[in-house]
Amino acid sequence: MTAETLRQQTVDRLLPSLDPVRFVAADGSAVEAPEGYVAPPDDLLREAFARMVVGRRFDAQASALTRQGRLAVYPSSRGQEACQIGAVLALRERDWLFPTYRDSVALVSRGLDPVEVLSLLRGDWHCGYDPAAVRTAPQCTPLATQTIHAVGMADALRRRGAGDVVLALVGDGGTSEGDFHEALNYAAVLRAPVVFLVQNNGYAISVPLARQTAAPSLAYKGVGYGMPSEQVDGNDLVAVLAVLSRAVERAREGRGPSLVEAHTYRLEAHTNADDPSRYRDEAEVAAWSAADPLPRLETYLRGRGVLSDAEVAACAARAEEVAERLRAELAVEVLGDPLELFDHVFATPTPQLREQRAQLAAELAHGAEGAEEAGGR
Amino acid sequence: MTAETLRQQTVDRLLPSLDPVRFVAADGSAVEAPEGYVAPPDDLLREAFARMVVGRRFDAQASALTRQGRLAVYPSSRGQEACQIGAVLALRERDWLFPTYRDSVALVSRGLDPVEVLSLLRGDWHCGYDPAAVRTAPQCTPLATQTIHAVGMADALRRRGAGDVVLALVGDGGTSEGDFHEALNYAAVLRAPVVFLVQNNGYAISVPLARQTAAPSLAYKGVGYGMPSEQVDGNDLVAVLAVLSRAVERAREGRGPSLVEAHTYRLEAHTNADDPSRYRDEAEVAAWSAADPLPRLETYLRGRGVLSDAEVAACAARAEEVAERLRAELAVEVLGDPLELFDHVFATPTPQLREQRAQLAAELAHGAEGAEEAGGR
Amino acid sequence: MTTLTMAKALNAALRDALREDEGVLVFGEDVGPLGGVFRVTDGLTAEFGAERCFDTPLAEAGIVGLAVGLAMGGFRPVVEMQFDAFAYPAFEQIASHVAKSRNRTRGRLPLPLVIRIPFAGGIGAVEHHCDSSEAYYAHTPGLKVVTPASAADAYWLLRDAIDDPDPVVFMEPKRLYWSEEEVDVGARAVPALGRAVVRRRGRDATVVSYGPSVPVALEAAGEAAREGIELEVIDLRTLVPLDDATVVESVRRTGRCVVVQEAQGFAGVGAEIAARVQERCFHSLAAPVLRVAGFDIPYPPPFFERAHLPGVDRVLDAVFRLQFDDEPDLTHAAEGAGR
Amino acid sequence: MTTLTMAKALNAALRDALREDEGVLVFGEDVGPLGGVFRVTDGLTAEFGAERCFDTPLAEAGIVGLAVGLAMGGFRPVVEMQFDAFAYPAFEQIASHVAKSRNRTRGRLPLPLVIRIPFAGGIGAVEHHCDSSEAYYAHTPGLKVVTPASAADAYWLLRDAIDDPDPVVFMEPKRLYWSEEEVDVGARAVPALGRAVVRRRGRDATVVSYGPSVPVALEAAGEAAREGIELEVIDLRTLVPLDDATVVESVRRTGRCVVVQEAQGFAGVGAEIAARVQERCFHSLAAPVLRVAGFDIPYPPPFFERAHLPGVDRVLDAVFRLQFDDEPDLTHAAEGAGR
Ligand SMILES: Cc1ncc(C[n+]2csc(CCOP(=O)(O)OP(=O)(O)O)c2C)c(N)n1
Ligand SMILES: Cc1ncc(C[n+]2csc(CCOP(=O)(O)OP(=O)(O)O)c2C)c(N)n1
Ligand SMILES: [Mg+2]
Ligand SMILES: [Mg+2]
Repeated sequence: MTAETLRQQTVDRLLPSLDPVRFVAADGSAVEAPEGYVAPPDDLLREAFARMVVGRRFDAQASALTRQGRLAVYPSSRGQEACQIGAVLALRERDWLFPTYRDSVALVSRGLDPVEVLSLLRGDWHCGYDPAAVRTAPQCTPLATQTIHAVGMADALRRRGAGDVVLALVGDGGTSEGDFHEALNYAAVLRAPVVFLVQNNGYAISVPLARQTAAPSLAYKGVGYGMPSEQVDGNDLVAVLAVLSRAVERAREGRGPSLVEAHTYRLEAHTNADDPSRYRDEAEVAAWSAADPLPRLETYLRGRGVLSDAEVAACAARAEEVAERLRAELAVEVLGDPLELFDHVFATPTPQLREQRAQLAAELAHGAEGAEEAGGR
Repeated sequence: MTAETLRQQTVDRLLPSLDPVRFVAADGSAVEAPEGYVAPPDDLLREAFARMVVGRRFDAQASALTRQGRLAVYPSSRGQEACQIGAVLALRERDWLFPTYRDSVALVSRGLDPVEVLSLLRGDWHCGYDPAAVRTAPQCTPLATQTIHAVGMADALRRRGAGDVVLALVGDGGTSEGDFHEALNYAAVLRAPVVFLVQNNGYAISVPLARQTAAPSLAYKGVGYGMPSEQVDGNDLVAVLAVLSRAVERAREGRGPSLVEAHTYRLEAHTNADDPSRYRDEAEVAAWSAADPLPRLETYLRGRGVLSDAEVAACAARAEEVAERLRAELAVEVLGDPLELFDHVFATPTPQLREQRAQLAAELAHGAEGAEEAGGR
Repeated sequence: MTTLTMAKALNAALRDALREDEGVLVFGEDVGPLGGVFRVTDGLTAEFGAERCFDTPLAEAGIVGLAVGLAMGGFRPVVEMQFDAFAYPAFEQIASHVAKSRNRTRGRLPLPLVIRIPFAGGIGAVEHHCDSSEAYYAHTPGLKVVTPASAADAYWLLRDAIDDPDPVVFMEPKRLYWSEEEVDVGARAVPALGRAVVRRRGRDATVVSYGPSVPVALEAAGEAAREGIELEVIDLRTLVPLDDATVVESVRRTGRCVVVQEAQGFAGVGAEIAARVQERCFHSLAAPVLRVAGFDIPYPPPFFERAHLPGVDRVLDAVFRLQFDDEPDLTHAAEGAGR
Repeated sequence: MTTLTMAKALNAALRDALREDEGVLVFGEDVGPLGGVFRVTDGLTAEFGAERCFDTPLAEAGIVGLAVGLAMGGFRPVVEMQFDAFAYPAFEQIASHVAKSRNRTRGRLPLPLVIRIPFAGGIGAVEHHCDSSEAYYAHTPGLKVVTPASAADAYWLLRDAIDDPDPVVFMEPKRLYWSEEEVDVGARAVPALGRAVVRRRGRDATVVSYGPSVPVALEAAGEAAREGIELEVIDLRTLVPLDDATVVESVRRTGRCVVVQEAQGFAGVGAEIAARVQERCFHSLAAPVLRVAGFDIPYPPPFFERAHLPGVDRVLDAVFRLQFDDEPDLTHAAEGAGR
């Protein structure tokens, strides 16, 4: 083999396929997937379906709770469940997930307590869960910053040698940030066991992908880091799971990081505060609704005869339970103690913080006396 | 043509050739260049040779001046003259150049006053020339930050519609910075008339390219932005000029930005303060010395019979003149006025700066009285 | 005269600047068809086209760096950072280039550009959306730093900032976006940039405030008046260049001073004011200059905003500690004794 | 006891920390085989291997972000930013993540890591290599900020910083790298982090300084003594948490105070000290707290460093303005009068 062919092969290995990997068409029928990908077992797909049903119900409930003022804000991921649940199912319990603000459904699907997941958006604390306990980083708001943390964690896991991996989630908009670039480069140079999943949902708030990149697709960014890349139909759970599982296993075996772009769509507004009519039309939403990942997987599984009416009904019932518990739990007022604000700035409060704490304590005491509201107006 | 082939062609167009473009071998013999590149005319090549001779002499003189304490620091570009002079010759006078600290030879070759070029490194001011007058941005120290400025300037030039373009220089290390990523992306999305030239000299201070990237070559980064990329033998002036001229014309015609990676080597230390024996061995330097761009171009031009002994001697004489004038001019003490420090912070000094200026004036007056040195120790 | 919210006044300022000067360009994240997340750029793309008001890729160093290049090329960029903490990715561009270009080129390459930053809290937003980041910029030589506290000032300060020959970091107090006021956009008065304004006259003590803290200071002055203490309230409007003279004149007259800022106090702008006032008015002072500020903690989650934000009560507490009774304040008396 | 330069003392601290704790990792630009541009990491890769001390790709947000991830994963990263201004690309990572992680997770995800930053000027370097950036960090809640002024302190403060459960920004005054001192690396005394130290006792006035300004303050004290004025010189060593008690005790005793910093003065750490001192020692003060600082200008080119840097004369000027004669200082008397 000449040096020329060897290099060409390297490049070919790094480039994504021209078309996104797909196992299931929009109508739920099976299509022939490209070579080299293994369809996940039916049991796992049924489990995925169950979590998608719950995830969607959770998402709808959370959106509803914003209207009742129970959540400060909620970024819906309706339409992106195949990505989020595919990501979670590709991981083992000991693996780490680095999510964004839009990935609450992934977290709930990972088994995190829904109320703890919603702390950030409810406003009682910035992160409601214990990241180390659930191997899930805090949901990240500053875009793409978490992708580098994911590399650092992956390097930490590599050093410990237990074969654990990291999966980092990021949006299409987030890929434009310098941190995304630095993360991919660090991952490749360090051969860190990390998989980057870009949920390309077509928009960064109002900005469409065409203003975000001129690349043939975001997956083409991988080659610039010497990182294998793939694109996948992000509304096809089967494909997402197949592609991510392969990438995760590659990382686990010490064969390095990879980049996966999932083509998907958020069916709702950016958050409840957003007005999407200003930047996209209903026809586009309708077209993507027809590619909804949830009925697609249902049709596919029913078509294969591995999902029954009863199972579907059970999923729906389970989802209702989750929603109901969420409603009930978020109806309870949180009685936080403002003095806790001083407890976690440092391991031990500084003399300055102790003074300020005393000042607030006095203000609160005074406010309580006067039955007034303490602090700012 | 199917959608598939169309997309494949797009990708093919964006990817660099597997091997760097080369017109002249290391021994000065002509090699067959890939299709689509036009060899520059002999006159231009003779001019390039002349500037390379002067550039190298300037560089040696500047290095010598650091040893005499006349320059605070000097980052040599010996060995990179083909890149720097190729870049300059690919531009018209009205085009803009965005250089780094290492590109003094490019600036001198562009016709900037050598003493003004050296202000930064001499220490009398941060930038000694008038950027707008010479269409050359200040030499940039914070790595890769200038690449975005270059895009902004390119967009400004596009808006004015006079067909002017921008060329931005950056090092291999600089490509790892987030700003480089953001610059390339902005350029591609805005279709800005800008060419990025990476002078890959193998090291970022002590850090070799292998710690900087795992990509097949830095040129492969272009495809991730939808930007055509090329690699070129950076020690072959003919090739550098051919490749850059094509890229510059593409930009000038409104066909968008491109990325060029030039493979080269700095034969000297990072700066006079650096100790390269800590990170590279003499054999490597010797190997690259054999690929020196200057004798290579000389042999090539002589071989083609377009460069005579007399011309070579004339170049050398001209170079000596330049060196001598530089020595003489830098031997003159600069009598800067410290009070100027307050003049350019804002268009009009603030009340606070006026007070501080008065304070310093008093200190200086007092110091002059006491015949002491004013200010800090 | 029209009644406008601060957001609409800013919108009008951008619109008028775009109309009057072909060189003005507005860009950032979501400033185009969406009109910005606070609608400050509403309708600008429709009126002026996507060449004059446009969405960029999502990268703040890129936005500011692009502005630097465009300003070098003769344009007047006015860029939006979507929220305070999301300007941090651009910090190197701001500190190392925007602030320094005029100076490093001996005045030859000035960068007249405006960086608009919605800042501070009080709107129930989550972390990273509520930082008071003004001190980072005010501490950086070469940047002007402006922050309006009213709709009329918002209009005129932004016009001044766009016309200014120097780069201006224009900090917009988010929670005042919806506060309304009569705005006269017709005739330009004396430039507002660089001049503090006395919002309320009083003889007993001076309250120095800016941006989101001005309404708090005014409300506190109202309450204090009911207790017989007449506070003079200064709205700085511009942090750099600071209008020392107005502050000094007032404190020399009142002999007492409280500085109010929403930002965490440590090494903030309020520290600068306090340090300057005691340097320049020492012999007029009957009591130490006191500071009222946010606590030195990361901005709290929405549930606890009220506890963190310096409110009327905290301002009044400080005012009442200004030793009107001529008794020394013993708050810190115990300190340092035992060492 | 060995005589070490500050650079070598820092090197020894890193070496000893790497030896004692397997979790300590050192990384950054050129810290590997080269040993760092100031040779602070000299020999570490050779002794501990490239897994423990390694070069990263050239990207500062990446360096700090990697440290965040590694700290989350249980390691203790000690990273180097090559120069002050080259830490700015990492500003978002530092302000939005390093500073906030413990707090946002209610103490569950602390980030014990150290960011070493060679800072300030005085070594004839070109622009962007001489910034005094400590105030940016000190103003950011959640960061500890430390700066040694002697080789012995450099050793022990760095050991303390690495052992600290919180993130520490460790600012190394470049121009003291080559200053030598006897260092006892044997026995750990009381922790140095968080404690100021009185470098010279005096009864007439207190000079508060830190980092590169400490030797200047000490020299000024020597000169003042010749004129019969006994200055007490405090080296803060730690800017956050600040050792208020030591400063307050001293100023209450001396009744006069000058704060010296190399950084541009506006809204810097010196402003904080001055504001605090007058808040807490008002009734002990015979004169205003004066500040001696760099000017509010971008760091000048090497030719003009001396004019910018606060030197002994500027400190003495301030000291002599402390109204020992009991006459008010009229420097600012004219101001504010004419408005
Ligand atoms: C550094 C930074 N800049 C700006 C923002 C404000 N912002 C929040 S979400 C968003 C769009 C993100 O788009 P994308 O990455 O595609 O993710 P999506 O919301 O579509 O899931 C923006 C601009 C931010 N959170 N962080
Ligand atoms: C943002 C930033 N980080 C670090 C540095 C310090 N530094 C100066 S040159 C250099 C290496 C640059 O390597 P490269 O980009 O390959 O350019 P070369 O010096 O080889 O021309 C480094 C790390 C800097 N100038 N700017
Ligand atoms: Mg998106
Ligand atoms: Mg290099």
